Amino acid sequence: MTDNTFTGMDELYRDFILDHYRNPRNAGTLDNPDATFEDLNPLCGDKIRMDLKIDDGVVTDVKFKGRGCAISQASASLLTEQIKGKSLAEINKLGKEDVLANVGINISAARLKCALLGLKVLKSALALKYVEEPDL
Amino acid sequence: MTDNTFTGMDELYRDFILDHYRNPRNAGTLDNPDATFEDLNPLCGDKIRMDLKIDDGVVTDVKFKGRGCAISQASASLLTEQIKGKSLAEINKLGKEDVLANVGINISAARLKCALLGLKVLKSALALKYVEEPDL
Amino acid sequence: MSAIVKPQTQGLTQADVARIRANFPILAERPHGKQLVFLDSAASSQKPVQVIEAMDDYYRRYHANIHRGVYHISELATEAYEEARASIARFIGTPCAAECIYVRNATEGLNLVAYSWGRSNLKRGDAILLTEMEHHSNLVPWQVLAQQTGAQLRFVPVADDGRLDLHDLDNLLDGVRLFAFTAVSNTLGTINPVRDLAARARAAGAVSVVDACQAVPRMPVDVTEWGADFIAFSGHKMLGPTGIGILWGRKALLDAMPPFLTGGGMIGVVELTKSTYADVPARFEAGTPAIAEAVGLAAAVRYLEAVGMERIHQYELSLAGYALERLAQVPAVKLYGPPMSDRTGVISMTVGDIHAHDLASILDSEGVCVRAGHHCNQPLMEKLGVPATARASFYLYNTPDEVDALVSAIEKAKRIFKIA
Amino acid sequence: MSAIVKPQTQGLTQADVARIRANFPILAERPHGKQLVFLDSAASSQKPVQVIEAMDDYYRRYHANIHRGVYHISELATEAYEEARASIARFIGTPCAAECIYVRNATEGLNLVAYSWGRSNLKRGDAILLTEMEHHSNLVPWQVLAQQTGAQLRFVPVADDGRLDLHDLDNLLDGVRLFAFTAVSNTLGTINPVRDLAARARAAGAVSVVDACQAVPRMPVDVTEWGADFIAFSGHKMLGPTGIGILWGRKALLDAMPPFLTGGGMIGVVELTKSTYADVPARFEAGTPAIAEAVGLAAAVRYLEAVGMERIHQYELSLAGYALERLAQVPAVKLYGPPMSDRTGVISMTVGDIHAHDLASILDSEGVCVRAGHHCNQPLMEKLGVPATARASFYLYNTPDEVDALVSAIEKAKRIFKIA
Ligand SMILES: Cc1ncc(COP(=O)(O)O)c(C=O)c1O
Ligand SMILES: Cc1ncc(COP(=O)(O)O)c(C=O)c1O
Repeated sequence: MTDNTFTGMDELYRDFILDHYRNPRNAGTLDNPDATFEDLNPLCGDKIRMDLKIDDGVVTDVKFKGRGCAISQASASLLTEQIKGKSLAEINKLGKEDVLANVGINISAARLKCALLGLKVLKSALALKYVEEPDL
Repeated sequence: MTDNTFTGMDELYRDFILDHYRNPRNAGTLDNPDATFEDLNPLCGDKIRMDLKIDDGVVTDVKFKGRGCAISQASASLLTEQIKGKSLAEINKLGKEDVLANVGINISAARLKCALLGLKVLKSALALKYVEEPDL
Repeated sequence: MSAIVKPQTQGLTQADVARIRANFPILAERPHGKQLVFLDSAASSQKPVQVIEAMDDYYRRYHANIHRGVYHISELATEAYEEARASIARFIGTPCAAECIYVRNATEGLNLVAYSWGRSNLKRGDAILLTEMEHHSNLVPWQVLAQQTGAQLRFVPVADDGRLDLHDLDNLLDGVRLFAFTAVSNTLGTINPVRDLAARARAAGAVSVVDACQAVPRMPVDVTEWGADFIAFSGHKMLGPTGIGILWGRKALLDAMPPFLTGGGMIGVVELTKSTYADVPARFEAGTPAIAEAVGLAAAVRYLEAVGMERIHQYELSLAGYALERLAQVPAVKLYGPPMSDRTGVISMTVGDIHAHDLASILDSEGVCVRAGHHCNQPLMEKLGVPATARASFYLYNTPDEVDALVSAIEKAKRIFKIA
Repeated sequence: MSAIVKPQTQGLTQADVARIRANFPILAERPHGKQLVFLDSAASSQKPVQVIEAMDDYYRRYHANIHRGVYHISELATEAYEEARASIARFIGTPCAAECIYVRNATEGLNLVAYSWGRSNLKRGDAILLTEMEHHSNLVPWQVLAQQTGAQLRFVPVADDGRLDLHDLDNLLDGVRLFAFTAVSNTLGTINPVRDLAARARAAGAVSVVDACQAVPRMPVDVTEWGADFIAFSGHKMLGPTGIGILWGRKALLDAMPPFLTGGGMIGVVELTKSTYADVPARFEAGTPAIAEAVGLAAAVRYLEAVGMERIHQYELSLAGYALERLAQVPAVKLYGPPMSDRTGVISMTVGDIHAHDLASILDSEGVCVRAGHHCNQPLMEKLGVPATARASFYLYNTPDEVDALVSAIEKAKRIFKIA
């Protein structure tokens, strides 16, 4: 219950975050995605859907659609840039630290949920695919 | 929330109280009572039933049956002695003070309910009769 | 900065408020090194020492289970629990303490009506009338009731100005058995005409249920004058502790209702396979109740009475009026809800394209606490066409300076988001 | 005075207990000018300063409504509320905090199972098995459920020695969907074989519900080891505040259950006429919860853990053993319940023809607090053939001297009632 994750707001909302919030990369949906998932943070209403094209174990295309705060939307946007062309094995290793590295700052517990929503949706989409096609 | 009603236990459980508890006067029931009522204090389980014969507005006989603590049973017993031969008008005027006068001592809030159970049953029996025969 | 002169506040003087603030320990906190500016009392109010200490004193001196306890501290606890009920009854204008049922919060109170009154009085084809501005707690219990009984749900629409649109009320009330509505919107601040709505429900043969969560803490409420059948409110929004609320109901209705939760303390005679039940209010209070919380809520009521509900209401209105004036002058701020004539000190807003969470985070970095989200009002947000708003709400311990702090923090958020 | 030598207590030393007693402010009270001898912990325990101060601190430093609050103190409150849940989960031996649902008290927890699991799983002809020693809170909810579903109630008998008569259990379990029983009798002190009963319920295809009100406060409880499906207990009996309790349930069962109370905080997506619900545990926690009480209960759990549940259990047993020995030597005292091998520190008695209330009153005049009445066990009292008993119960802050005070006070009562 200490305040060690608090950081200046100017540091949190840097230009590239606002840019990704206002001009999300890979925005939209894909026709016939190989994997897709949508999730909602019911407490705050943030919502993200992610569609993926996967070819030979590599993410060849990704689009996302969502609504919510700058943190949730910008991290999702950053995440889509990061994973394009990556192998599923590499994506599997992505964790909280990578998202924080993308955002470039340590954030408080309440906002962490926002930042991690995109990653959660991504992992759920892939998990669902694995379950349906275990030989993937 | 002060303690001004507390009194010594020897004073509360004097010989005549124990005597009325162990040898209740007017114990039993009446055949064809003119008024009757039974009540229970659900919190402690004390129970009293009272049967009355009423002739020309005067209580000519009374019996009670019950179970419970010495205070509730002795006050009921004392009450039956007090009301025999009394007019309904006189009985109507009986209140908390009269019961306390019978018991001969001021008692705490929790035990007051015990002491007053008999009077409550008596009044209910008469109220019921009044309601059923308003010209009484 | 705007050219608006700080208001001559109504109801409470600066000195009154200074004295009041001294009673609230939390106001000395400095989150992120900034002075705490607590503008989220509509979600839950802060507590004065008088309330904290009343509960402390209870636990330190006379805690024991109530009822059936013959010994001294149990008598004290029982007395305090029932005296608290009498205080609360007096506070809302009923002479009959037995009409006040202790519940955990308003939500439980509304569920109690839905389960106990609803399940035994509604049948397929009956209608339940609600409004489009209900808090989830005064909406979802009726949805479930409708699903389980086959009753139909109807809604009084919310007009563009944030008031109820009552044009068609007589039609809507036709065939309605129960009309549940909020006294004050927790998102828009709209004050609804409770007395009129309750009277029209009655005339239509419907029972009225008032969600008084945002009314009882901030304005004089007299259930006799309102004329409704049930009202529910929460202690934690009116200076009281968490874990306690009140369902008030007309004695005759409560007397006729079957129990909801059952168990110790609400029974008459228990046999292995059947039981009789105690009279109201005990019938609806199963198990060991929230005794310390009742004591705390009574202390809260005494505090509010000592300040005076009418004065609190006036003061809050003057703060809200000042806040609306100042915010209206900040470009990119969009305000929701009706004009001051029909509202209380709850102000919902959006600022440009800043999401409410980002706004609240930046305000927090300045020590300013506002709520961000759907405020348990998802259908209303849908209607307003926004996913979330930021909401500032005022109470007796807030000051005009805190309104200024809110405005400055919003200006900071705009700078960070590069909004003109 | 008897010739019995004061016992070498087990579990806690005299010095331990002296340190513990110093944490309980109420023990310094002097009702009627006498030192308080509190022997009613089975009804509700007293609270250490650690618990009182944890709640104080919450209200003074970080009270705010939880969830959806973006600002600092709301984050602190949310964190404390969920950390409390994790502490309580650890205390009862489950790694899964989401299996612990906050309720007001055990009574509400049992009603939750009866409403949510019961209404959706029982039908006419199904059987519910209970025992003859159940507290009204673990009896009446099942009576109502049986009435509403057409299910049948059956009872495991209580033998003369105060233990369950399990001879016929396999027959009784035939066709049973739910078996609800207490872990420890609050009147007789009997410790029931929970693990065995839960296993036999499972083998018979029944869900098991354990009323753990008298177990969790006074002995090590590990839900994994017990193997039951639901357990309910109250915070106020285990050093915690009033207004909070826990329903623990197996995740898979909870996940499949419909909501009970509905409203804010337990929803997913809400539209005007339908809603989806949040995951467990939020699904079962409608409205603003008892936040301060959760913080207080976690402090209570930390206190109990620091002392050690096994030590508390041993200590209580040694006090109870001493009390039984001394009381057995007082003529006219009649004791109820099983031998020490199967019991805990709850002792029911009658003394000659002194009614339990009179006895408790006289004990009170000596500062000795015991409970008198049916202990929410009317059918059991009927079976024992007494309208009421006096009940003394021991906890970690009691001492052998207090046992002596109890015996002396009983002797005084006998003198007043002129019993040899
Ligand atoms: C065995 C048992 N079950 C249930 C209860 C009910 O507990 P509560 O009143 O806290 O809900 C109690 C305590 O009174 C008890 O001793
Ligand atoms: C209008 C309204 N109704 C109902 C509630 C629910 O209150 P609680 O969460 O205390 O049950 C609230 C507060 O959140 C409210 O503002």
